[in-house]
Amino acid sequence: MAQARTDIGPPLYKEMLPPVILENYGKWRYHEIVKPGVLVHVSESGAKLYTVRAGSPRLISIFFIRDICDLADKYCDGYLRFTSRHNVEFLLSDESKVDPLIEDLKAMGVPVGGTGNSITNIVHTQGWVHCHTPATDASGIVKAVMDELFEYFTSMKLPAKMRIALACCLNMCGAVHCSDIAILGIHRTVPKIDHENLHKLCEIPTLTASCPTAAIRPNPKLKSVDIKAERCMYCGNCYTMCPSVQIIDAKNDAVSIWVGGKISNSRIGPRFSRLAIPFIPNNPPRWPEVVESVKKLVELWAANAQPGERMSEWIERISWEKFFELSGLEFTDKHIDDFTLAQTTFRSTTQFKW
Amino acid sequence: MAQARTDIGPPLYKEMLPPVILENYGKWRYHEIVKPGVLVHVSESGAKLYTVRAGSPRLISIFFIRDICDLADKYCDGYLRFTSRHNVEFLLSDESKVDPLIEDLKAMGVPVGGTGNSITNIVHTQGWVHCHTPATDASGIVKAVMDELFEYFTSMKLPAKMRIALACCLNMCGAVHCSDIAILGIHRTVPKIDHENLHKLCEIPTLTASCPTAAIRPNPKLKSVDIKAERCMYCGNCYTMCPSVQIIDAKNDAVSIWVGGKISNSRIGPRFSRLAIPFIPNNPPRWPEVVESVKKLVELWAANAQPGERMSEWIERISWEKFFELSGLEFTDKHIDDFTLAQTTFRSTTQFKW
Amino acid sequence: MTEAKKTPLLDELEKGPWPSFVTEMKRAAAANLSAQDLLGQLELSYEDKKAHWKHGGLVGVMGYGGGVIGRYSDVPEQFPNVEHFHTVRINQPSGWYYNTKALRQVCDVWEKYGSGLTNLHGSTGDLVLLGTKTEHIQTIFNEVSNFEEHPMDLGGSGSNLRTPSCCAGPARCEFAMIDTLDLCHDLTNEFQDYLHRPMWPYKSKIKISGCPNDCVASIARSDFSIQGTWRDDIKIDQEAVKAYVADGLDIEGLVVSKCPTKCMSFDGNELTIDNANCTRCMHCINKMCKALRPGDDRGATILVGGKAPILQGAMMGWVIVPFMKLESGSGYEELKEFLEACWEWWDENGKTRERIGELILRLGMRNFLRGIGREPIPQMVVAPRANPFFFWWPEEVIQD
Amino acid sequence: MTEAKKTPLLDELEKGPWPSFVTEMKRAAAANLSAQDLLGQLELSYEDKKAHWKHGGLVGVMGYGGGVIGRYSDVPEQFPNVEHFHTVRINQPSGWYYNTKALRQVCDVWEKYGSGLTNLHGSTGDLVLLGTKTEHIQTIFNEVSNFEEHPMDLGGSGSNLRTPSCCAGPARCEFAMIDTLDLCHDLTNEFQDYLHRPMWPYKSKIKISGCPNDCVASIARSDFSIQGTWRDDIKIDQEAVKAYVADGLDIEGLVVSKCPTKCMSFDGNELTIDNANCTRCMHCINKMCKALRPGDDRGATILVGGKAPILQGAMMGWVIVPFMKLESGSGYEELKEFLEACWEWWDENGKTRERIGELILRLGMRNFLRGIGREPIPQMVVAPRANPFFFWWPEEVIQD
Ligand code: SRM
Ligand code: SRM
Ligand code: SRM
Ligand code: SRM
Ligand code: SF4
Ligand code: SF4
Ligand code: SF4
Ligand code: SF4
Ligand code: SF4
Ligand code: SF4
Ligand code: SF4
Ligand code: SF4
Repeated sequence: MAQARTDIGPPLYKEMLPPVILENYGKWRYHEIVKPGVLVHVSESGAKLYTVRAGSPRLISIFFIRDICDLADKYCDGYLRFTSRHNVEFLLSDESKVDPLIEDLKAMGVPVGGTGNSITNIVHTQGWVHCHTPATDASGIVKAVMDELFEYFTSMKLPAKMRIALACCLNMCGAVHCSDIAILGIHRTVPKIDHENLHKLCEIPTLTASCPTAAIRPNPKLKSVDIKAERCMYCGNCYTMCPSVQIIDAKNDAVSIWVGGKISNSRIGPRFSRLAIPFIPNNPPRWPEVVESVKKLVELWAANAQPGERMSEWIERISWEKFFELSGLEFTDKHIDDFTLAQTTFRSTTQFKW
Repeated sequence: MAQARTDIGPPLYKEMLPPVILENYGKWRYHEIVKPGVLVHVSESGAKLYTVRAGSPRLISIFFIRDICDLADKYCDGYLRFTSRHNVEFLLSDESKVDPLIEDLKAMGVPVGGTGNSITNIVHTQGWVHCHTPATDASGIVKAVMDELFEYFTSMKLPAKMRIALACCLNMCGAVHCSDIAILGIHRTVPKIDHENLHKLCEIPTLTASCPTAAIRPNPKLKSVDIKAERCMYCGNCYTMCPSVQIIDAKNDAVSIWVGGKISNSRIGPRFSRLAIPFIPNNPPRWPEVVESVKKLVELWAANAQPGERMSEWIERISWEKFFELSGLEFTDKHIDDFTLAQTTFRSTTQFKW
Repeated sequence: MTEAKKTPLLDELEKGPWPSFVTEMKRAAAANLSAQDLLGQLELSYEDKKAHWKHGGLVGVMGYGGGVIGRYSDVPEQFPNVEHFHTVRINQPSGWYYNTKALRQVCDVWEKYGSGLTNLHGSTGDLVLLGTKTEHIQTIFNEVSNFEEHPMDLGGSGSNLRTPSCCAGPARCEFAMIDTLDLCHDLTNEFQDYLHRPMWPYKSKIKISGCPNDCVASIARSDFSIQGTWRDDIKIDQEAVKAYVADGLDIEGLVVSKCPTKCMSFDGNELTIDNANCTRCMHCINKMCKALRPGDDRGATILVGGKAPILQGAMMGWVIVPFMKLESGSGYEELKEFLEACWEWWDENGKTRERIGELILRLGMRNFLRGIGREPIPQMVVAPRANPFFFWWPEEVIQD
Repeated sequence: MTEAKKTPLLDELEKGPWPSFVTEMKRAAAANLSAQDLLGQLELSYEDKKAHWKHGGLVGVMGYGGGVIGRYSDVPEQFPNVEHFHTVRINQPSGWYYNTKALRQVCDVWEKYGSGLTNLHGSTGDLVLLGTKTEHIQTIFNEVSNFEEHPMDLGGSGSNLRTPSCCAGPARCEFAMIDTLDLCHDLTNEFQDYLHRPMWPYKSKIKISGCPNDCVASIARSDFSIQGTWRDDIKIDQEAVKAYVADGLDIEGLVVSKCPTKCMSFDGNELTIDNANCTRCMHCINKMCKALRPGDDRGATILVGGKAPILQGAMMGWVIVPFMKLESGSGYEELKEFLEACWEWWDENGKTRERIGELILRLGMRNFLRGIGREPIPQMVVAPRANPFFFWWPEEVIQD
């Protein structure tokens, strides 16, 4: 077999574009959402490109890929794309093929939607499927939540877009920190140290430096380290650096929920998500408490936001104190920041609502 | 002579209140500004209290105090007060005495004003008169600035209140950090260490701990300390702890100007002042560059703010980038924060004005 | 008297319309040698562009640990009369109200034993007597504390409670929702020991404003900022609203549109306030004080942690107690217990020269709240945390 | 094939309307032993509530330092076929556009040498092949890089440039103000060495959005966020505005009143924009894309420093270059020089595992700007500093 060719880079995108795109590249004039999951982009030339957006579990087999390739061959001259949120997009130049494609997708059990004021796919990570530091699973929660919020994927009845993301540990590979609703796996106990093996596997200076709160100190006697328990907030970064510092604790690992983040610069600028629920137990296979909490938050927002208001915009208008009142969520000392920028979240004004 | 009576506390305020106040204490219904420097408070009972506010240099002799006492005896039954910004307030129950009092004040060279949309007295500190750490003088600059802004003290033609404050070093005894315009003395060079005497006068652990940027390290060989020059931002706190670490440097000590702070909760909440001009040389006796800079800022704001907009509200509406453009002030790397909360001042959005 | 030195630089500061501190110094100098030397030394500072005082120096009165700031000239050969030049802080009466008798008797003492120069007032609020010799300090205190009428005491300095101060309050202001004068007086008397005998990690300040206009800048300048507020509805006198309209007030532009929560509306006739969304910023009341008044359920919001920039950058107080009833003359037990709890926690945990706000940041709000026995509430923050680095108490997790 | 283990817990996740990853795993498991064991091990995780993977493990292909994530089961006795179960990251084409040929040939390779399971796509953007044995890794790479049509290369992992990604761009979106696809492709090719051979303090990511809607979340998820923007006036088609009104769009409520700078107005007939005060947030254009279009002077804003929370809390990128022209096919020299300058400074000064944003915070923006040779401008900040702790360069002060 041939040797690998290195540094050839990714395949050229131009080879991946259907003719209608090549002809109208950079010439799109406007778009419309024809119906949930279906976009039409109209070119300056008058040409039209139809996009059918279909949900995907992201963790897919080659058989699923072949299935959608079959559909793309049948309806789209063999062209399709994926979105930044892991949906599949079929690119059609022939309007009459849109509905038949949707029919075929339905038959396959693949939903169409995720456009406009909907809840689109949940950006997520590996979880128990393929990572070593997760505090929870990824795909399982995502599936359970999307089942429950399904109607919001296939319709566009919400006040605005709703972007949900999940990361299974504080490394936040899903970069969930700017989501309308973020689901985040958290560890809750101080890592356990395997003093015997630590010095064989890990460099102590690197390890002590890895702790954001300087909780780790060398223990020269044991050729190991100690963790000052009251300083540790269980981020797990020490474990990333050193397998002898075990962060996983099945009895305590859990899920937290964050709200009010945003990425786009549209209207108010990007925002970080903020802590709503510090603790929900891991309850596989369907995490009913997580699903319920997310659903309640979605529906509270949907019922109260003004048209066009993202979660963040709604909360900022009514205030966080009203958010906690309306949601009935408990406000705890965990909600009060105590990390490096804490003081910027404290209230330095007498202005607040009762 | 009698021995001191300790812990007797301050004189009772009730003994200091004129009858009209004692009778209407807590019963004031509303007030009006009769004219610049003159307030009338009207009680539920219909009683009226006139206040005449007069400017004071704050650093005053007992002869000045006796002069104003004479006036208070003449017009106010012997009652007067001072304001939180060091003005004198004469408290009158007889409206007909207001103008004669003002005449007498004028004759004494004491201006009346500082009410409503004016520039009132400048809160300030000791400076060269009575402190050991100042980077500039206090009373001298205040006098020069107030001379120049005099018309704004005696009139109410500004868009809103304008509060100016001065502190002669970073200890900020004038608590200038939330002022519309703050004038702040700054050191600009690394303290010089008297290695010979340091160990006699200072405790080294306390000294190293005193540095906000951890620039000070023990030098056990010299029984002294060293300062990492590139970490030192000349706050002078080490000097406060230890006379052998000399911060004063007449060639480089200087003045900086800060804008857009606010205290009251009215409309937008309290705000910190932010750096406008990092450096103006000390130029006694009248600091013409400081005076000029402050005046320009006042007048720029006055010309551009909407009615009712404090400096902060105006700048936040137009944006800081427009403020720098309109003011013509140079934007330097000093304006960009690099202390602990720096990242909260960086721009994490594509939203800005050209 | 010796001939006064020439002061060409300072003379420049006698020009111009604003009253001149140089003139005041000269008035004092004409009668007092130390004032004369102060003038001379200040002229030298104007030449040299630097202060001519040595580093600090401890002086005081018997039984107290503070109240006097020691100051020594670094050019005593040139200005022997300011070789010592200490400042005496006299605790002002609440709200800086005086009768002339009280002021005059201070002037008399100061004429005898001091430079004749003062600050009315210092930034913290004290009546500051500027410049005396070590040997006079006790005498001055003896005399002022023995005034037959209005005897006076020293204010704070050093690592103790600093002289509390308060705004004009109900004596002169219709907005006062707490009796700032009574409260300030009561607290100052209650905590005389803390005020006079430094025993804490560092200074601690209390400032009291009768309403959220915060006319004593308490949020920026004190560890404990107490600001009057209310809980019920703003009272509207619609007739008076109409009178404002008739007088030409642009209610929409200057009042309604500037309401921070947009909870007001004016239909040209009636003014409506959605009180549940009002954050009591005072703006509408300020602008229309004849028509609008705060509600009747009054008390105070207490913010903790305000201070100047060193070490961690300036801080403004943070809401810890959103509302506390503070009835005039009630003894203020709840507030005193609150203050004692805060000081106790701070005293136990604070490092030397660590203000309470800095300690709260170092140990975290959760430890502070536990320490003083208060529950967390959303009003304490503008927003919950954005970082996932939060702690669990041992009892909250499953232990092996 | 051995009999598949029972998976009662996971079976619950085949219920419900959203397509099921468990179903996908089972499809793969039916044909592949390692997929079968993955399913079994995942069921075990669902019982134990924890992952069953060992800590890390380094594996790779010849000549590269990244592109493969090593993964080993901690229960290999039970699930021998996932004893090794490494992930291969394939560099996706710009904008995730594919033809079916390209996708099918990857599937074929993965059928032969892998679990048959994938992520389309990974969070960074790669086409992720989930689970293979150590011995197959090189073979897989050999095969994909030798595809006759659309040969493929590995993506990034480790302390190197990570696979850049970009939004749908001008291929499918009228808002694209830069050619995101061309730019992404060009940069990826330019920096192949950085992508494949870890040599930096830590990872570095680039994401490219055609406009400030930022559909690839670049500001939150990349060290270098490149977002299309414009400098001249928004183009208004007043006829189309009228058509929106006729269609019943509430322009005042949904567009004008939501403009963040209030620089728009609509008199019922004509829409006016005060472009000098527009901050190009895209909102009005988004809502009325038939009537409003960005201006013609187009380029990008570049924000630096975005990243996930560990160590210092999550960061979003900060404006460093407010505007840079990025003409399609131009070679993008200015941008490349900028990136090289940033990386060089970071590489020289960064500690191990310190992202560039963290380094900027540690050394200060002023040192970063000097290091890369850019002038400070107000657009970099939302507000100037509030603390007085600023530095002077030695040449700015008078030396003795
Ligand atoms: C396909 C995709 C880009 C890609 O390269 O894959 C995409 C495509 C479009 N986006 Fe987006 N966005 C896509 C991810 C995003 C993201 C990133 C994310 O969610 O992680 C954002 C930032 C989200 C955020 O702010 O938290 C994003 C924020 C927007 C916005 C601004 C929304 C707002 O806050 O007002 C618009 C404008 C609008 O919809 O009015 C927009 C508009 C659009 C338009 C209308 C652009 C166009 O004319 O083609 C596209 C159809 C939108 C729709 O779904 O209704 N797109 N868009 C991504 C689809 C993800 C999915 O599968 O659902
Ligand atoms: C006398 C004094 C209180 C005292 O105990 O000494 C005082 C007295 C009054 N203040 Fe004040 N304020 C006084 C310092 C302050 C301060 C503190 C400071 O400047 O250091 C503030 C906060 C300033 C800030 O926000 O930076 C302050 C913020 C206000 C405000 C809110 C202004 C705003 O931002 O909109 C009002 C309401 C108004 O004027 O509409 C107010 C209102 C008033 C009223 C109208 C209250 C009343 O009905 O009596 C008084 C006359 C105001 C006037 O001058 O027009 N007072 N006021 C202080 C006079 C200082 C001086 O000599 O000029
Ligand atoms: C006299 C006064 C300034 C004035 O001209 O009014 C003053 C003068 C001094 N202050 Fe102050 N502070 C004065 C009010 C303040 C205020 C304002 C306030 O209280 O409202 C502040 C800011 C608020 C705060 O406390 O944070 C203030 C923050 C400081 C600091 C910084 C404290 C901090 O935590 O950052 C220091 C440094 C120190 O304590 O070592 C300081 C230290 C000093 C010292 C004692 C300098 C020293 O280390 O020897 C100054 C003595 C000067 C002298 O010779 O008289 N002074 N000092 C004020 C006290 C007069 C009075 O009692 O009424
Ligand atoms: C596969 C993927 C998650 C996914 O399911 O999509 C992933 C998986 C891992 N990430 Fe990630 N990261 C992935 C995208 C991200 C992102 C999102 C992004 O790039 O847009 C982030 C946040 C953005 C950022 O870079 O800050 C991210 C932030 C991290 C971090 C924290 C980095 C930091 O500076 O804070 C770590 C920790 C580390 O590097 O040691 C990490 C580490 C890891 C490791 C390598 C854990 C480890 O230490 O071994 C995970 C390997 C799992 C596995 O077995 O495959 N991953 N990681 C994503 C890469 C797929 C791809 O190439 O397309
Ligand atoms: S978020 Fe954490 S647990 Fe999840 S894939 Fe990333 S590193 Fe692994
Ligand atoms: S888990 Fe995080 S906080 Fe705790 S010791 Fe490890 S690195 Fe430090
Ligand atoms: S601000 Fe500094 S120099 Fe001025 S009085 Fe206070 S401590 Fe002294
Ligand atoms: S002046 Fe300030 S920053 Fe410099 S060494 Fe002294 S304490 Fe540290
Ligand atoms: S703080 Fe309020 S109550 Fe006190 S003087 Fe100012 S306006 Fe009046
Ligand atoms: S007090 Fe302030 S928030 Fe309340 S109604 Fe008036 S202006 Fe609005
Ligand atoms: S970022 Fe802008 S250009 Fe790119 S797909 Fe989204 S809306 Fe279109
Ligand atoms: S792009 Fe945004 S800021 Fe500019 S006019 Fe439109 S809505 Fe306003």
